[in-house]
Amino acid sequence: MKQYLKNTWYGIWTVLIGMKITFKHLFTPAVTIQYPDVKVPLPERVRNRLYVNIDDCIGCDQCSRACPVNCIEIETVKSLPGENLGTTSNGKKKALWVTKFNIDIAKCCYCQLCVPPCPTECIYMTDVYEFSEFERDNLVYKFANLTEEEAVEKKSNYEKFQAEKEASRQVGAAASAKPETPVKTQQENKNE
Amino acid sequence: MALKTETMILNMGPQHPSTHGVLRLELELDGELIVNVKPHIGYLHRCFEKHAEAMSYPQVIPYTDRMDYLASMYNNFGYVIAVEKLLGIQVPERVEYIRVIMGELQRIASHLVAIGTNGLDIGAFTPFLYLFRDREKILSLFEMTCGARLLYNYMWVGGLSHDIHPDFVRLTKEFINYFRPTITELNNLLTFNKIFIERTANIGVLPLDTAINYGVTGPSLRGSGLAFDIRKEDTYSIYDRFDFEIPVGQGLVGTVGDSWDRYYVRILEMEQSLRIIEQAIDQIPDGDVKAAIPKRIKPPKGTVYTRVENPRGELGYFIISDGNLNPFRVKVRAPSFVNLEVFGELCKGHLVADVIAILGSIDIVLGEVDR
Amino acid sequence: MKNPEEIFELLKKEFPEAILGIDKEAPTEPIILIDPPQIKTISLFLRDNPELRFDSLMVLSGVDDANGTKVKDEDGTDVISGGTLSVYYHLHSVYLKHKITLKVSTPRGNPQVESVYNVWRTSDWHEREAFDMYGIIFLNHPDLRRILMPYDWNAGYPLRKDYKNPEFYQGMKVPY
Amino acid sequence: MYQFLFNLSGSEIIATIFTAAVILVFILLFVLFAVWFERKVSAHMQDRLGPMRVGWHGVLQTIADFVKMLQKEDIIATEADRKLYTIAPVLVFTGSFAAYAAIPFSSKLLGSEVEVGIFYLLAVSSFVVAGILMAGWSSNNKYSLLGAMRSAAQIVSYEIPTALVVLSIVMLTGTLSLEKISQLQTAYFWNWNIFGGPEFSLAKFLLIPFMFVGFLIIYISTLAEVNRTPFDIPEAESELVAGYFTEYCGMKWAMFMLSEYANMFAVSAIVTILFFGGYQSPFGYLGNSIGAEWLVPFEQAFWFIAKGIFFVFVQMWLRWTLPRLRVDQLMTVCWKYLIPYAFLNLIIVGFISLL
Repeated sequence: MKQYLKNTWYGIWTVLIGMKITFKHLFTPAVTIQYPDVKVPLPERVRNRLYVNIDDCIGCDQCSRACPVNCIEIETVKSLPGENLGTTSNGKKKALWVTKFNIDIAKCCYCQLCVPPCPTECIYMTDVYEFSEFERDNLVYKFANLTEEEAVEKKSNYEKFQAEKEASRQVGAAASAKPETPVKTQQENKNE
Repeated sequence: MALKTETMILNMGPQHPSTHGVLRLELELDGELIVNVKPHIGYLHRCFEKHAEAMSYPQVIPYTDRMDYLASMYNNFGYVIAVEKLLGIQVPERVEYIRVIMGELQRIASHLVAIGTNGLDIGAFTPFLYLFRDREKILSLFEMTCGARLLYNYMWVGGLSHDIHPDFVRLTKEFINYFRPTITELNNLLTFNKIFIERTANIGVLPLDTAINYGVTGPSLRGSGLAFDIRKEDTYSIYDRFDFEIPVGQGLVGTVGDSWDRYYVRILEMEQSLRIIEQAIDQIPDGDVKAAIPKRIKPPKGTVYTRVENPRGELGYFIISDGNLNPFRVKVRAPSFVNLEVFGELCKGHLVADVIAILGSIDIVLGEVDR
Repeated sequence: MKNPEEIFELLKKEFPEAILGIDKEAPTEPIILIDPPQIKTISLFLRDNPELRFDSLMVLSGVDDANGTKVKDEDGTDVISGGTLSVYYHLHSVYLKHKITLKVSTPRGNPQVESVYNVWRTSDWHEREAFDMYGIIFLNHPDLRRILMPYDWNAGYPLRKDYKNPEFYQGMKVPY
Repeated sequence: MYQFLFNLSGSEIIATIFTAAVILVFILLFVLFAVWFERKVSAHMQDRLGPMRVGWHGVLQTIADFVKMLQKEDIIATEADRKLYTIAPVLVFTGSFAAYAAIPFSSKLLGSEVEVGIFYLLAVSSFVVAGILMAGWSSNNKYSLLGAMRSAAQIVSYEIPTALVVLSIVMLTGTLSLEKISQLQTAYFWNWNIFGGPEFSLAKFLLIPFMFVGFLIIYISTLAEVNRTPFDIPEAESELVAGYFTEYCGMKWAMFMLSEYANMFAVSAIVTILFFGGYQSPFGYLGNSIGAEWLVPFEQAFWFIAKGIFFVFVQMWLRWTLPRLRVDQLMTVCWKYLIPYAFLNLIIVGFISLL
């Protein structure tokens, strides 16, 4: 009987305590933010969309190798001895034409493993987080600044150069020169 | 004359509001009484272990994030400790302190979700949102430190991805001061609410010997009354330097080892975590946050099994290295996976409504169960 | 509290045949090698001996040792034949606070290990997982089904080193 | 109002239809308001904002939702019992709608002056059970079935404490008519039944605590009758997905919601009438003091609706504070706690009113 009354009392009392708390919260300001109108300031280290400053990229493929989900796709073509590709902002000399630098941001897992290996600090994460698309293909970001024709040209230039070199090397040797296989980076093979 | 009756099979999940993900429970019901429970898992299976074999050691870390996505920091912690043990390297003091602070903050954040969803399953919506509000504050601390809110990839082999932010210490202290009173409020609102007690006390009682035999760890084991905490038992990192207690279930309102005890242990544990953070935050030494490790991590041949006290229990990494860049085998002892095994045992003889109360109290994360 | 060497000596004395040796080469912890059919007896001994009291199984992990010979299949993929699959048992005593690792190796062609289901119930799902991932048959396990993979997955055991993805699963293309 | 319309038009049919239409409009408006109100109350209790986009602080949100609901495809599961499935929501709504017929919104504004009003209300509100059972059964879904069974057990059980408390009021007032009960508690708030009724005597003071207990009991049990938290086990979201209306969508689902909110007001109205003076103003009427007699019924309607909405607010308040009970505990609360207390209360009130 005592337990019975105690249960009743306890039941009512704890409900009242709870009601007091929720009533108090009725008048505390809300923490919700009206999102598209109001935005939370992001901290400086925030990890969102990747960006590549292609002018600084030397095509070393380090970021691509660090990526755990293979979302970075890089193709490079060696430059000819005469060509000057300029230097990066921290003074490294470029030696490769970056014919393809694609980041499939849909695959990206925002782990930031690609950022530290970059020798020229040209790949980094920005604070842009609203980049949804209706087409999945639009999420493949192409950073290479060579046009397609240029890329093809560079490639054929290099192949020609290579063939010439090969030819000159084999001039005295066996007459049957092997047909030249197109140069492909390791990355390309992996992604096929 | 006895009536001929049949049991009814009720499929709970894989899409159900309170199976905490894609767990499918095949309930055999007699009216509303549970005759048998058969959990079916694997709906979220990504084969982390196969992935890990194809990745280099640092690349595995983002994948560990995605196992127990509510305690990513701790998953990183366990993994990096294992690899460091394999490599035989010592990380700087500063790193250890920051790791411990992050780990404990993560423990609080994870327990907040556990407690909140446990309440939510039982029907209390409001505490859940209060707790999520507080969790946001912790996530903001993490975001400030490493830039991500949920999947941090923060602890790296031999160090951390970033040093802490200059404001971190101040904001963490502010958080501690803010958070203490909210625990009291939570206790008043939910923990000692008569209805909540009725729903959880004496429900899903897990006796200690069963718990040990089933390998249950973490708050679920402590709820059964055994002060077993790997932070003290098999101490790792620098946990031996801090003064904290291991809360155990005492059967305050019911039997030792019931759902309420498991729930309450989490609340007490949050307070202990606050204590650890308070002790650690003032002692962070200066220094570098990266140990001198080779650029390409290539541990020697060998095996290692390390375990850490994840918010859900014993998180173990069993790594076999064959001396290559990629681990030969990574086996994860996922606490939720093991804790879920005992679930069928706990539910027998209870009602449908108790199933979710028990499930909430053992606190599983399906990302970890299925890996 | 005993260290692994002492436990090994104790076991060696008790089960001279079943204990195959101790691998102290492992950099972190020694591993005791055990004959697969005997694992249950030894487990029971380890659990019930008052000096050992290994009352909890921390983790049971299957491993593909990949120590067989690689042969080319007819369609040009590598298939491992021969060699062993192993199961590691990490034990722990809650009360006496010591740990030990056991290992059994079983031939890849016909991998069979005695189940420890009745010793530590933890092993229930772990054994199912090892079966699911490596195809190791645990004898006397009451409910040895696939656990993580679909029940009707018939393309092999995913964690074996020579596993390759099937083209189709129930009419769905597997590599997306 | 029926009388007024009857005199105006001279036709029973027109009077009935118009009365019904007015009440229906009231219900619809109330539901539009209540859904928004519930969302706002819950949001602010949880430190959120709730709907903010449609109109000022989202007042038009419910209308937007209603439009959305209208556009939804009406899906009937192939294995469902189509006839029952279609009838069930209508039946549920009919039950709660019919209850409004006897509720006196003011001395002039009431659907029908039923002499046994309170009896009618109790009877008709349990009509809902039939609809719920029908919905649960016809959906051919195990969750729905469980929900329906729970609901039936719950509503039937909680009729008893309600009836017992109603009895104590009937004993005190000596009438079953809701209109008369309201009239008796006239003038100032200390004449309300919760404060022991209009007669000024020793009995009045003795009655106050017991009336208060009676109020608590009837409030709790009506809460259970309308399936609100902590008694929302028939639709327990985290257990049974949505209980008996799991399979419903679109307008049929909206009908269930409509009847749920309509019921919330109906039971609040019962509590108001029985204990809080019905449509009576707590401080006298403005219309009387300025000599505008015609204003009085409107004031009364205002007070009635205000009181009703206050109790609806308390229902919401409870909902967003408490966890829910388990099905057996629900029965325990009813049979082991509420009924004995209600019974005891009835006896004591009976004795006191004899004094």
